[in-house]
Amino acid sequence: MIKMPEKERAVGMYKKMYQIRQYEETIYYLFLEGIMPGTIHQSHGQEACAVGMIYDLRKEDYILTTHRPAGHDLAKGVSLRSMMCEMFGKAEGCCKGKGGAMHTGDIDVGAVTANAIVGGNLPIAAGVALRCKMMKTDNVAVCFFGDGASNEGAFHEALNAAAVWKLPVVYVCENNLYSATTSIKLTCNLENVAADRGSAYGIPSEVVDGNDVLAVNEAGARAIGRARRGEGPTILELKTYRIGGHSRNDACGYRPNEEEKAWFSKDPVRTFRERLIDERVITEEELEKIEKEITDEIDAEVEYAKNSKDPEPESALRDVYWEGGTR
Amino acid sequence: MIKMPEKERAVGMYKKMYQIRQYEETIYYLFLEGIMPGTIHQSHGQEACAVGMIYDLRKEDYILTTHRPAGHDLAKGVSLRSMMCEMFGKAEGCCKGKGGAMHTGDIDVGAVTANAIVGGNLPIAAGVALRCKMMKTDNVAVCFFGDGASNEGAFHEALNAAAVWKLPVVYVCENNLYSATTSIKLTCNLENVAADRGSAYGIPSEVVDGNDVLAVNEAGARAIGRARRGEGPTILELKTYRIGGHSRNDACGYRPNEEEKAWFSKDPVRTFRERLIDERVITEEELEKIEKEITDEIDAEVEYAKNSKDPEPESALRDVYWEGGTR
Amino acid sequence: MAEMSIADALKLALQEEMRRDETVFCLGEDVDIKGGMGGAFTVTKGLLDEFGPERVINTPIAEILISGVCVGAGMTGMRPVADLQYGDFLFCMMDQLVNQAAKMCYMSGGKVHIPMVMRAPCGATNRGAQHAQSLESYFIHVPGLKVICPSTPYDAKGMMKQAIRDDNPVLVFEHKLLYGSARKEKDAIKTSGEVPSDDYTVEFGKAAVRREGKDVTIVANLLMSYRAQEAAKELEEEGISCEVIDPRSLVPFDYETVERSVKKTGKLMIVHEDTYNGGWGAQVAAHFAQHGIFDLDAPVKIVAAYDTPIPFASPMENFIIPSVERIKKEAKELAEF
Amino acid sequence: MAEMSIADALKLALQEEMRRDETVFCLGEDVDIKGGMGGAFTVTKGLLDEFGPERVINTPIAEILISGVCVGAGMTGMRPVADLQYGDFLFCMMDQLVNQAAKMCYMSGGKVHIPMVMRAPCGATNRGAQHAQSLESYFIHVPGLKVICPSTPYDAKGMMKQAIRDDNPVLVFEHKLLYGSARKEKDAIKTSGEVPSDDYTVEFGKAAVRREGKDVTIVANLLMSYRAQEAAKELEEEGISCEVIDPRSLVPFDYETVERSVKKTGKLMIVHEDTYNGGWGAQVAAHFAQHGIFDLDAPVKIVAAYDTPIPFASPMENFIIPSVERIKKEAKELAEF
Ligand SMILES: Cc1ncc(C[n+]2csc(CCOP(=O)(O)OP(=O)(O)O)c2C)c(N)n1
Ligand SMILES: Cc1ncc(C[n+]2csc(CCOP(=O)(O)OP(=O)(O)O)c2C)c(N)n1
Ligand SMILES: [Mg+2]
Ligand SMILES: [Mg+2]
Repeated sequence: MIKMPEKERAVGMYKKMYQIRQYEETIYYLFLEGIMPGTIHQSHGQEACAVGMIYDLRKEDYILTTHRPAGHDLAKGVSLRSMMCEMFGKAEGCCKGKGGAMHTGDIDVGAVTANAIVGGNLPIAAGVALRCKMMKTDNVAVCFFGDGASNEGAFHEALNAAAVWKLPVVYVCENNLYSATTSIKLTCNLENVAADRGSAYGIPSEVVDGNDVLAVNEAGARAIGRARRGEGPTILELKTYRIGGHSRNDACGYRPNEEEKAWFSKDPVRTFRERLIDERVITEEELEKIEKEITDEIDAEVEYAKNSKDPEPESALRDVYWEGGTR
Repeated sequence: MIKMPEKERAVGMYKKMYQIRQYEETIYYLFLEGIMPGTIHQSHGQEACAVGMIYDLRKEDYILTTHRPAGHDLAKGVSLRSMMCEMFGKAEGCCKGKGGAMHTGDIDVGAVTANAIVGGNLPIAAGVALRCKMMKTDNVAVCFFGDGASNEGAFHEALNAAAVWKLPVVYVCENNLYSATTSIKLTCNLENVAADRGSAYGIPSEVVDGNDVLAVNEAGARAIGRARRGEGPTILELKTYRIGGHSRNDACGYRPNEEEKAWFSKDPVRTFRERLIDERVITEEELEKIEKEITDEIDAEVEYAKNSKDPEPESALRDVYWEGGTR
Repeated sequence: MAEMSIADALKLALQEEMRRDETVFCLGEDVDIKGGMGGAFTVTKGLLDEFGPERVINTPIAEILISGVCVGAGMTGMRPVADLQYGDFLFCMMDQLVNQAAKMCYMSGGKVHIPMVMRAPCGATNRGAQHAQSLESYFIHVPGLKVICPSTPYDAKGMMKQAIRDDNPVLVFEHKLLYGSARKEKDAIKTSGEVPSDDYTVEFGKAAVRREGKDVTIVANLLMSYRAQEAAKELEEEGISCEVIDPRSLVPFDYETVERSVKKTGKLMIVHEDTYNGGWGAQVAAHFAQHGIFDLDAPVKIVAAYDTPIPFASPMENFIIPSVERIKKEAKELAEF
Repeated sequence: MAEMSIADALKLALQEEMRRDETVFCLGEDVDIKGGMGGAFTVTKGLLDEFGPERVINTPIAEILISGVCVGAGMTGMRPVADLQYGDFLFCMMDQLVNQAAKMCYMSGGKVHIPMVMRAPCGATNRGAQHAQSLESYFIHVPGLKVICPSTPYDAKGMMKQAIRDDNPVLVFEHKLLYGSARKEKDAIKTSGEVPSDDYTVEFGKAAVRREGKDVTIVANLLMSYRAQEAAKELEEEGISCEVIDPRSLVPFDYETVERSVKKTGKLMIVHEDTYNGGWGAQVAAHFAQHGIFDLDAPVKIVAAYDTPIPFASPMENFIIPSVERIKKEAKELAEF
C-alpha cells in the first residue's frame, strides 16, 4: 500500500474524485429525469484513474480523452460550469453547445477536445507530444483510452511512432473489462490488453490498480517523469471498473453479478475516503463538510446551466472554419 | 542446415525459384527497354520466401500478396502466360489488363488478386481464413507482407482477430530491411518487426533465414500444419533482401554497399543451386538444361504477350460490378 | 403479414437469409452479446441464440478488420453482413471499402467478386458531430459499390434480403430515427408497418412514389422522405400539390421515375439530411441540368443540411437539418415560381 | 524569377515557409531519405539537408499516424505538411481527416483549430486502380476542409504557401503528370514556367481564366485544364471559341468567375478526371441548375472519367479519362447546340 501523502495533497485528490463522482451521479439523474439531451458515457468508478494521473500535471501539459471524458476534463481543470452547460447544450458550454457530452474539453487548460472515435485520440496524442518535443518544452501529453481501443489500428500506429520518436507521452489504458457490452476476453487473448503489448513497440509498461488513486499517481509520476526527461513513452494499464452502464439505457445485463459485487467493494472514492479517516488524515465531519460544498456547487451549476441561454440556431453556421479567437 | 529433400522435390523447388528469378530479370530489362508500361515492384532476391512457403500448399489453399506479387503468384500456379500478358496490359492478362503489375493473381488457383495498399491484405486474409474455418475445410490462407507493412494499423487489427478466432492463417513477413527507401530501423524499435510482435496477440512466431528455401519450407510446414489442425495463426518473419530497387528508377542509393554485398553473397537461387550440385542432387549440366527450358519458356511468353491483343477500350466499362463467370 | 418496426424488419430479413443460406453470417462490435443491445439499435439482438457464435460474431473494435473480413470472406464465397453501430465509423474502414471491396472485381478482370453488406446507422440524434452524419453521398462516388437507404419496414426487409443476395458490396444506410427500435430516440418517427412473412425482395434502382402530386416533385430519402410527406400534406391544404419520391437506392438510381414526375410538374426539389456541397442532391440536379433541363419550369432546389459538422444542441441541430417548415417554405417558393 | 517545374515550385514554397516559420515541418513516408526520391515525386527531396531530421520526418507506413500527428501538432500550434505519396492512401486516414481534422474546430466551439496541409498526388498514370485516383470530390463534401488543386508552377508555389499559412486543414491535390519532376512519367505534360522568387501567395477561391472565349465555358482542373486548353486551341481553328477556367481551389469555389463567363457564353461544360457520379462537376452543375439556369442556352455537360475503377492498360485508361478529342467533341456539340 502506498504511503498517504500530506493532508492538503491527500484531501485535494479526494476532493477531485468526489467532485467527479458527484458530477456523474448528478448527470445520471438528470438523464433519468429526461431533462438532459443526448447520450452519456460516464466515468464514475474510474475516478482514481483520472485524478491519480492528472493531479500533478501542469496546465501546459495536455490530456487527450475519449467518449468518457468528464473525469479527465474535470481533473485537468475544465470549468465545472462550462462542462455542465455543455451537457445541457447551452451557449456557455465549453464547446458553445456544439460538442456535447462526448466532446468536452478546453485547450486553454490543456484538455484537448474529447474524441468519440475509439482510438482516434491516440495518434493525435503523438502529434501533441511531438509538438512538445519539437518546441523544446518539457511538457507532456497524457492520453487516456479504453481496453477496447487497444484493438484499434490507431493504437498500433500511434504507439509504434511514439516509441521510435521517443515522444513525451503517457498512454493510459483504463481497462474496465468491457468495450461497450463486450468482455475484453472475447476480443483479446492477453491478460493485460495494453501493457502486454508494450514489448511490441519497445515501450515500458506497468499494470496498476486503477481504483487506488495513490498507486495510479505514483506510477503516473514515474511515467510522466520519463516523458519529461525525454526518455520516451510509457504504457500504463489501470485496472478499473465502470459503476454505470456503457451509455444511457444500459443495465449491464452482460456483467456477472459477482464480478460487479467484487469490484464495487473496491470503489475508488469510498475506499480512499475510508483510508483518509482510518489514517486520521481528516475527520469524517470535515469530509462531510467538503463533500457538501462540492455537492452544492454542482447543484448550483445545474441550476445555472438549466437557466442559461440556448445557443442561437444560426450560430450553428459558425466555427466550421477558424474565426480567430482565444489562440 | 536443413537436410536436402529427394531429388524431384529439391529440383522442383529450384525450378520455381529459377523461374521467378528469370521472370523478374526479364521484366526488368523489358522496363529498361521502355516497352513495358506502368511501374514494377520486383521480387528477385526473395524467391526462397515465395517458393518455400507455397511449394506444399494445396490448390484450395489461398495466398494473399502485395505490390510485389510475382514470386508468390508464380509459385501458387498463376499461369506464366497470363502474368506476362497482364504485365503488358493485354486482354489475355490474368486480370484482362485491368489490374496490372500490382494486382496479378488468379482466384481459381487460390492466388487472391494482389493488393497494392500496404497492409491492406492482412485483414482480408483473416476473412479468407474465416471462410476456410466456417465452411469446415482444413484449407489455410498464407498472407505475405513486408517489414514496412507491420507498422500499419491493419496489421494490428488483423493479427489480433486471427489470434482470438484461432484462424487458419499464416502471416509471413518478408523482412527485406526496407520499406521503399526507408530502413526499417528508422521506423521500428524491434529487431524482428513482425515476429517480436507475436506476443502482443498471443501468436507464436519464428524468425527464419528467408534466403534458404528449405528453412522457409520447414518453418512453413510447421505453421501451415498448425493452421490446418485448427491451432490458429503463426507469424513467420523471413529475413531477406531485394536484389533490385523498390520500384522502377530506384538505384538503391540508400542501401550501404557492404550491406548489399553481404546479402548478395547469400543469393537464394545461387546458393541453393550450389548446394544441389555440391550435394550431387543433380549435375550442373542437367541444371543448365532445365534453366534453359525455363528461360526459353519465358522468352516465348514475352513474345506471345507482346503480340497478343490489346483490350478493347470499351471493355474498360465492364466488370465494375460482377457479371457472373468463372465462379 | 405482421406489423413491425424497421429494426425488426431488418432482423427478419437477416434471419430468413441466414436460414436459407449457410454462407450468410453477421459480424460487428457488440453485434449480439447476451444482456447487450444487439448492435447499437437492436437489429441483431437475438440472432446469437438461433445461429450461434460461429455465425454471429462479436468483433474487436477494429473497423479495418471488420471490413477486411467482409472482403476476404465475401471473395471466397461467403455473404457477410456487418453492423457498424454508427455510420460515422465508415471512415475508419474507408480503404477497405473504396480501395478493396469496390475495386477487387474490376482489378481481377471480373474473376473475383465480393458479396458483402455493410450496415450503417445514420442521421443526427443529439449525439454530436462524430455520431450523426449522413454519409450516402461519399459512397455514390465509388464505382463498384451499391448504396441503398430503405425507409419503410416493407423496404427494409425486402431490400436487406436483396442486398444479402447481391453479388457486389452493398452499403445500407439505416436512419436512427426511423428504426422504431426498443432503444427510444428523441424525435423518433413511428414507422412501423405491415411486412409480409413471405420471401420477397425489393429490387434496387426502383424509386417509390410516396405521394402523388402535380405541382412540385420532391425527391427525399430516409428521414427526409417523411418530412417531405408531412410538408406535402400541409401544403395540400394550401392548394399546393407535391409528388414525393423516395429513391430508396442511390446506386443504382432510378432517374426514370423522377424524370416522369418532373415532366409532369416542371419543378424539382431534392431534400437530404446529408450536407449540401457535393451531396447526392447535386448529382440529381446535375442529371437534370444535363438531360432534363427543358423539362424544368423553374430552377432546381436542393434542400440539405447546411455545410457544417452536426452540432450537438437541439436548437442548432434542428436548424441545420431540413425541417418540415423549411421544406414547406422551399416547396412553396418553387410551386409559386 | 526562375523557370521551374511544379515539383520544384512546391519545394520552394516548403523551403520558404520552413525558413520563415519554425512551426512548419514536413512528414511522410520516404519524405526525404538520403539516396531516396523525396516522396514519390521528388517534391521534398533535399529538405532534410537544410532542415534536419527534426523538421523533415520520415514516418513509418502508418497513415492514421501521419494524419493524427498533423491533427495533434496542428491543434497545438504547429503547421505540419504531410506527403502521402499517392492520394489513394487518403482512404487509410479518412477518419482523421473527416472526423477529426475537419470537425475539431467546430466541436470545440471554435477554440481549437488545426492548420495542416495534406499533399496528395493524384491522377491516372498506368499504375492500376489503387495508385490512380482523382479524389477531390470526396473532400468537397467535408465541411471544415479546404481543397485546392494547383496546376501551374506559379500557383503551386503561391497556393502551397497559402495552404501552409491557412489556419484550417487544407488538402492539396497535385497531379502526377504535371509535376515535371525528375521521375519521368509517360504522357507527362511539360508545365514548367516562371516562378517569382518573392514571397507571394495565391488566394483560395479565385479561379483563373486560362483562355478567354465566347462560345462555351469550360471549367477544368489539373490535367484536364491542359487538355481543355488544347481542345480549345484546336476548336479555335474550327471557329469555336472556348473560355477555359481553372478553378484552382474547389473549396472555397469561385462561382462568380464561372457565372460571369456563362452569362457571356450561355454554355457550361465541366471537365474532370475524377469519376462522374457524385463528382465535383455535379456540384458545379447543380449550382447552375439552382442559381443560373436562365443563363444557360443549352444543357450543361459534365465530361468526367467514366464510372469505373481506373484500369491499368493504356487503351482502357485512355478511354476512361477525358481525352482532348472527347473534350473537343463534347464542346463542339455544346457550341452547336
Ligand atoms: C471507431 C469507433 N468504433 C466504435 C465506436 C462505438 N463505441 C463507442 S464506445 C465503445 C466501447 C469502447 O470501449 P473501451 O475502449 O474499452 O472504452 P470504455 O467505453 O470502456 O471506456 C464503442 C465500441 C466508436 N465510438 N468509435
Ligand atoms: C497504405 C499504403 N501506404 C503507402 C504505400 C506506398 N508504398 C508502396 S510499397 C511501400 C513500401 C512497403 O514496404 P514493405 O512493407 O517493407 O514491403 P516491400 O516493398 O519491402 O516488399 C510503400 C510505402 C502504399 N502502397 N500503401
Ligand atoms: Mg472498456
Ligand atoms: Mg520491406
